Amino acid sequence: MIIDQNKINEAVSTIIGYGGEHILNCVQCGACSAVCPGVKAGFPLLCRNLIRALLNGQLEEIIEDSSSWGCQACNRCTEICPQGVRPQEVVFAFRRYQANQLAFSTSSITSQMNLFETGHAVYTDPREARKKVGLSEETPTSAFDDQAKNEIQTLINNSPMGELGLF
Amino acid sequence: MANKVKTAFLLAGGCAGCEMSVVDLSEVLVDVLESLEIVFWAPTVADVKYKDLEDMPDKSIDLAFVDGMIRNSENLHTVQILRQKSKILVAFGACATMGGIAALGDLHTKEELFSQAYKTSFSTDNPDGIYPTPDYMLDGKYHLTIPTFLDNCSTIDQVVDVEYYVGGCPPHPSFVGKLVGAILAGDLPPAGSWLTGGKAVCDICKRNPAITGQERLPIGEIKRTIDGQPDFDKCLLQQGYMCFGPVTQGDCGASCLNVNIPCRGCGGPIPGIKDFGARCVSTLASSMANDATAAQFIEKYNNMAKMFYRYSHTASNLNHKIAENKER
Amino acid sequence: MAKVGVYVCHCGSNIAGVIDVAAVRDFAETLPDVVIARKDLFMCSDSGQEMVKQDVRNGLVDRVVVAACTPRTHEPIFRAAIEKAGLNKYLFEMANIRDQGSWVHGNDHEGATEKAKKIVGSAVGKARFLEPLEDKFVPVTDAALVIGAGIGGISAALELANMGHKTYLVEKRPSIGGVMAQLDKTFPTNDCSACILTPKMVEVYNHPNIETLTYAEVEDVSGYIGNFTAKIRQKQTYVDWSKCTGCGDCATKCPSKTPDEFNAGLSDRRAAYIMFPQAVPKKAVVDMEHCINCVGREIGTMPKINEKTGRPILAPCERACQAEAINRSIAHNPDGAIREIEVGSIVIATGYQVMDKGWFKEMAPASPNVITALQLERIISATGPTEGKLLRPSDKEKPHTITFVSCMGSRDEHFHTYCSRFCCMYMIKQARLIKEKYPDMVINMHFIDVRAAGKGYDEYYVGARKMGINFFKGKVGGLEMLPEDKLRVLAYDMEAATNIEYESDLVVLATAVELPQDATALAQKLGLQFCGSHFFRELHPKLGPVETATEGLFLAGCCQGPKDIPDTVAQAKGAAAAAAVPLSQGQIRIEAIISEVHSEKCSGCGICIPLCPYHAITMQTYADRPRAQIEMSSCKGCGVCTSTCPSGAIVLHGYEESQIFAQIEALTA
Amino acid sequence: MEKIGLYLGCNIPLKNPDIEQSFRKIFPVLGIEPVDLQGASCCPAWGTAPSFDLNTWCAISSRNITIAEEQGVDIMTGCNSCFGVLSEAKHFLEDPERRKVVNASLATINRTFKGTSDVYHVAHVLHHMVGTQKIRENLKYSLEGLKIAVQTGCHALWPTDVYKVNEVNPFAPTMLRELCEATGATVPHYSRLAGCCGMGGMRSTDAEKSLGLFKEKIVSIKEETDADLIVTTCSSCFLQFDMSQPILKQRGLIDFEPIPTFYYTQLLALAMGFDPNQVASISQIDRSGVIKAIQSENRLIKEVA
Amino acid sequence: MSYNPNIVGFACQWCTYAGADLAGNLRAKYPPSVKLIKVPCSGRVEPEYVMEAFAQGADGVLIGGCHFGDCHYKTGNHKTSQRMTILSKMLDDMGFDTKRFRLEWISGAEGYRFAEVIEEFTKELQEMGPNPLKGGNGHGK
Ligand SMILES: Cc1cc2nc3c(=O)[nH]c(=O)nc-3n(C[C@H](O)[C@H](O)[C@H](O)COP(=O)(O)OP(=O)(O)OC[C@H]3O[C@@H](n4cnc5c(N)ncnc54)[C@H](O)[C@@H]3O)c2cc1C
Ligand SMILES: Cc1cc2nc3c(=O)[nH]c(=O)nc-3n(C[C@H](O)[C@H](O)[C@H](O)COP(=O)(O)OP(=O)(O)OC[C@H]3O[C@@H](n4cnc5c(N)ncnc54)[C@H](O)[C@@H]3O)c2cc1C
Ligand code: SF4
Ligand code: SF4
Ligand code: SF4
Ligand code: SF4
Ligand code: SF4
Ligand code: SF4
Ligand code: SF4
Ligand code: SF4
Repeated sequence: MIIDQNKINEAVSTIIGYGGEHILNCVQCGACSAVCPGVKAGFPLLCRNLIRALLNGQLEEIIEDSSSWGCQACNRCTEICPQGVRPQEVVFAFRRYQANQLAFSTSSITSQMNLFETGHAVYTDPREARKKVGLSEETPTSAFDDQAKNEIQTLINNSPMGELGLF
Repeated sequence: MANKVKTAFLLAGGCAGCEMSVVDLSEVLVDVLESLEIVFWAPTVADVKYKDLEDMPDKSIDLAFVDGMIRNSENLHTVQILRQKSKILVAFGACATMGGIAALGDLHTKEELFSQAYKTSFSTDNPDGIYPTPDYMLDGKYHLTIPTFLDNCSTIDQVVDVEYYVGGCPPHPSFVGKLVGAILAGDLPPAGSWLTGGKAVCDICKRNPAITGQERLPIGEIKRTIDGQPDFDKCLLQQGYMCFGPVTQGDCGASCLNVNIPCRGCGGPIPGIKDFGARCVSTLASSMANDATAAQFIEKYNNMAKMFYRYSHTASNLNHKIAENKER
Repeated sequence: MAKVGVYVCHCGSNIAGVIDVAAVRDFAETLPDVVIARKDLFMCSDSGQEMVKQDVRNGLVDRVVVAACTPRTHEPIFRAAIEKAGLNKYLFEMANIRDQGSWVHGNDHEGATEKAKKIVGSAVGKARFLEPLEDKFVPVTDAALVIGAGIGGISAALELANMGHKTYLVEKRPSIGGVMAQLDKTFPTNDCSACILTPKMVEVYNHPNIETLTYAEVEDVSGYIGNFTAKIRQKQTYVDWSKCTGCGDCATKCPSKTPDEFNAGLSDRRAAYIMFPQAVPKKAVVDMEHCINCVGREIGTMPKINEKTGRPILAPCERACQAEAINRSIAHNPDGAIREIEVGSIVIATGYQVMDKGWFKEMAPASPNVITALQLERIISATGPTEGKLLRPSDKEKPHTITFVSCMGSRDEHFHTYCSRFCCMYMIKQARLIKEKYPDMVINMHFIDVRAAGKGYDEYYVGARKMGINFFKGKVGGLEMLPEDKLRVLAYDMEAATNIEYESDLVVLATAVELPQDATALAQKLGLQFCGSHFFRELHPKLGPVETATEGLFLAGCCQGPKDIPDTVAQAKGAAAAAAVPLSQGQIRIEAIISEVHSEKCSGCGICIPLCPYHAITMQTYADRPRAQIEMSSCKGCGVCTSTCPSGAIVLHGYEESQIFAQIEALTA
Repeated sequence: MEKIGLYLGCNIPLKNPDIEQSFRKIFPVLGIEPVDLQGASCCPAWGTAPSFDLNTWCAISSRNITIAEEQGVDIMTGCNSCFGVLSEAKHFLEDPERRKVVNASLATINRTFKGTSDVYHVAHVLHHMVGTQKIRENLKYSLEGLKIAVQTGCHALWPTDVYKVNEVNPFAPTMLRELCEATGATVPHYSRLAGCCGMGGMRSTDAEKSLGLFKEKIVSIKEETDADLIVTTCSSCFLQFDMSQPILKQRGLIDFEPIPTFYYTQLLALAMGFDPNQVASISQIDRSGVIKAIQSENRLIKEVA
Repeated sequence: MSYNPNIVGFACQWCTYAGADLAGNLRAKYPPSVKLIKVPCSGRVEPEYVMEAFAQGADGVLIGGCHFGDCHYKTGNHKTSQRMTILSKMLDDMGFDTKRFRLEWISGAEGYRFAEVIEEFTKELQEMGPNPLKGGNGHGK
């Protein structure tokens, strides 16, 4: 690996730009990785390792790695980190970078579409099940509320997400 | 008594409160009246013309009191004449010595003051926006004048020499008696002195922690009097109310503190202190616990100049220069 | 009227190469009160100084201004010169036209010359208003107070006493010794803590120059360097120490139990107790907070009489004491007694505490088998609750796997951001001691990094690796409680970039070093400050490591910051040497550049009192009125009070208002 | 009766309306009136807007919160993810700069986020506002003798600095244990109590890894507690426990029968005597045995019945 | 307008004054605008001095002290900061351009920084032009 300060700077500023504000606080103690369920499950680039790679300027080299999508956003890392890095925010910043470079699995497009169309990330027609348990068939949520759906679509259309061309 | 002290009172650009204070002497005044001969008291008591004063022989008045500041051409003129006619001239009260409340007008331009007074104030009805005209020819033959509003205020000693200064808004009446006594006894303090006990309000304030045996601590939180009733027994400054007692001559008997109101500095600075506002800044700011308190102070009291120079704006050399410069 | 002499220096070409020295001299001549203006190639040379001295001796000048380099280096030289010539040394002022003139304006000869004139004008302006001043001297009390009797306080006290100074050693606990007395063996040499400490404790206690006051606390300190008065509260022991033989019988009989601080809460002690077997002094105390007043024996009441035997019914402690040192009929004052001592300097050596495991929520604090390193120290100590056998708390069984966790509460923004400095080393020590005794025990040590910076320390650490102790780089993230009081360690291996999980029988936490709660109260009494890490602040981290901002107060040991025994002892001896300086001088010089209150001008507002960083200002009564007064030996001459006094009652000699206004006037002329 | 905005999320109203029904049944009895947040959308889930753009996330979350603000009520979520996402968004919006930007986008749909409604979890409402005493008083059946393993779930625990309500020790949570104990059941400790179940982003990204993690957890429960049932207050955890145990079993990765799993309010509704067809009817694992055992004659508590 | 501004500086003897000396040792160049008055501590500077300097026509006033935490007298510079913040606000309310007034923490090791500060301040004052209050005695007597 060749260390190139320009690449490091770019990686750091990219992450900070996407919300991983405190990445430079990291002293690489590894506490976050010791408690991270993602690391335990076998995702190689989360918490401390991800930060290490980024601080080495490997932003592009790791763009295809799916680890960040295995993050549970459980924030064990945030709670434990002795330096206030908030590693989860770094992981999500990297994820956002990936997403904005369209480097994410196609399977996750479905939930984006669902969100846009129904306001729900997961959508299955609930009417029958609801009736069975004695509830009104239609939920009081956006799924059955055109005004609400409109609002969600307005918000998404006018956001950087809308520019990704998914919808 | 053979030698009566020939005394004059002149109200310059003030509110006449100082003269009310003289009247407040009541019985005491009656006592000294024996030894006083009042040769001039205008415009509050006698209706006189400029000529009346101009015609008096030079140095014929033993003791002249001027209250009020120099605000217009008439103030300037009469004070200058009175100076010629008097042996001893006393700047009497906050306005005469330091500019007083009205001098805060110098923080604004003349135009701002006029517009507020003659156009925009709530009670004004002046649709044509007419300002007073100092010089007017009526019917082409009557030349009417009123005094001209000067560019900025002055204290008495900024326009003529002054022998003695008395602070207060209004001053404590006892000074009149004391001065007359001193003249009669030929025991006058050196010219240029303030007539004062020379100690701060704190010295006579019953709340002074040094007197009540408490420890003075840095001020932690800044309060304004609208933030609730201050504790009656404790030092106001200590409670966070910006009391100017430490910086102000205490010849007033701590009157304000006695009614739970913080000292605002009408007595003027303790002799030897050059600039009231600057010293206030030093004393109050240094007494605050930290920068956060200072920031809170600035936030709560929005105009520092009007706050610290409530009575002494004109006496501040820098202020006075700024005011002059502004109209230039 | 002042007669000012101005002397402008060429400084070879240093000044003259840029500034027109002759023009500056000519200008100086035109200034008010200037009677002579001369120039010379090197003013600080003998001949230059001689020129000034001659003018002074001849009565030509009585104020001297030298326009040359910076007063920070040369003012003392010229002051000494005029003093030799018979002029008060404070009638001197320097104009800095080299360091702040020619050297920085080399490219602007004219500008530099004009600026030099202004600076000379400013110096002359000030000189005209200079007044003669006298340095003062005050005698000192030849005695020292050492607060805290851990290894730091003990070392400092011995040093002072051996130099011949009377020394009071005050310790709040019943015995001296501090944390070191709780330790088993000590790195880097592994000598037994008790074996090296106990002789020192005895030496201190028996030293003819040392008076040891244990179970005592400093109540108040007043005064200043050379002349402090300390009020010491001798806490109530409820035992007559002149009679107590230290047999410990009372403790054996006393039924009331409470966690034993000396064993870090791992065992119980009694309400009547001796702190530890090697305690010095070896005396019992009754801890009234935990005494249950057996058989209704309240302190200060007469005993009930046994109807059958006709004898008084005594509490077990009294009954046990053959020496009759415990007598509960006496009405002891629960506040103890106050004693006043006079000393010239004070060494503070009040040490530290370690954090409790309860702070670390992720570390299964509820498990009995999670302990602090200090607790482990007691477990492996021969005088500890298990008599030195390594048994885990839950079941008193020997553990098979032990885990050491570093940096608990240190290097962590939730608690303390600093490194506690000696935990890496003591963990390695503990691991080594255990490994030596139980070679087949599995020892896993987890570090962010090993900090072993000291003489012989890294070798000690590397040696531990060679012994087969496992080291992992990476901070432990948490512990999970397993059945049978085992623990699952959630750790990380940095080198392998992978997480680690394993089961452990005993987990040792290296919890952070911090000041005990009562340090804040002590700081207030003494006027000590805290540094950002909340240890006592030294005067300067490098050049004044044992001094404090208050003259006469010195720091030693962990109260100033985490440090191991070698560093504590080194610092303690340094502090003792520094504390001895005023004592051996017999008197201290008070520089004349200090503030003074003109009480006739003071209004007694008290505004100045809280401002002084040295508490030098107090209220006194003059003719019935409160008026401020500055204690000259405490004032350092900062002028904060002077600049604030609303009555203009305070002057700072050497920086008086008239002098500064004259400077402003000259600079804006 | 105290009103609280019932924030449903996605899984509960669409996949497990029986959980929704259990809320609607129990809360009024316990003195809390859940009001609907009409038009509320997805929180939005971690894998959606939060993974693309921070401000869009905050905008969608705060839109949901404004619905509660308009009604002057606080928010109660049944799903941990919703609780986490909404709480974090609210935390981000404490930054005045961000609030300005987000309110600018909300302005396009005529909304303003004010920050006046707090976000709570169903468990918080039950533990802090209702209290275990009141729960005990309203039981019809006592669950004495039943052994429950509890699963609090990640997003109700960390990060403690953004949540309105926290466990005394988030690494050793006790709220759900105490809620379960209120029904009379016993709730033994197990070592992986605070461990992650593996649902969420991990499951959609790599189901095998997720199952591996889940297996550790379920084995710890089985071996260390041998529980009769598992109770959770997270709808995502519920899905993982209910859906993945049968998979593990089928693949021979565990050798015990899947342990029936309930959302806490389902269990409580059952103990309070509500109709299982309404409050606990949708699951992969067959729960009928346990349900019958819970609502059996001999468990009837006299005073209430 | 190009002119040579006159800056009256008050410098604490431990930090800024030493920093200015160091600038000399380093031969750092800066314009000869500033003339320092040495004070023991920036806490010795009275607001009066600042106002007096301006009233007398100084184009700029600089107060230099130690960085927070470095004060030789522990807290003197905190008092300076409190006073001068409020003074600055007051000057502003008086209608005086407070850009002419600077409070800087410059340590004894910051020789180059001292030079930079003077360079920058001088430039700024050059752009602002001379103190408009220069000359005149302040009243019409
Ligand atoms: C687990 C552990 C193992 C260690 N092992 C080693 C080792 O092997 N080698 C090594 O070099 N270092 C070791 N250390 C470090 C060692 O303990 C310290 O360096 C040393 O104890 C510091 O001594 P001290 O005198 O500064 O403080 P302390 O030992 O804390 O002594 C301070 C004394 O002051 C007293 N005191 C406190 N406040 C007051 C008050 N207000 N009035 C009167 N008295 C007061 C206390 O009661 C105490 O007796 C270890 C530390 C720990 C925690
Ligand atoms: C690159 C570097 C950076 C550093 N930075 C820092 C830092 O930022 N902070 C810090 O705290 N420390 C720092 N240090 C450490 C610091 O230099 C030392 O702690 C300090 O200099 C030690 O001082 P000393 O008096 O013991 O030894 P020295 O500075 O070595 O002084 C010993 C003197 O004795 C003289 N001498 C030697 N032998 C004889 C003899 N036989 N007869 C007569 N005279 C003799 C030598 O000529 C020398 O003048 C740094 C060190 C280095 C190398
Ligand atoms: S938030 Fe993500 S990165 Fe952090 S511990 Fe949880 S799974 Fe790991
Ligand atoms: S816990 Fe914090 S400091 Fe340590 S490696 Fe993780 S992010 Fe870095
Ligand atoms: S500050 Fe005001 S209230 Fe306090 S003692 Fe002085 S005059 Fe009285
Ligand atoms: S029994 Fe008496 S002599 Fe023995 S230790 Fe106790 S008090 Fe001292
Ligand atoms: S009375 Fe004596 S024996 Fe009883 S608890 Fe108290 S100290 Fe112990
Ligand atoms: S000494 Fe070692 S264990 Fe202690 S805080 Fe420092 S690095 Fe951590
Ligand atoms: S501030 Fe001045 S007037 Fe007030 S007590 Fe102190 S010395 Fe006296
Ligand atoms: S000059 Fe400074 S040290 Fe001396 S009394 Fe005043 S504030 Fe205290």
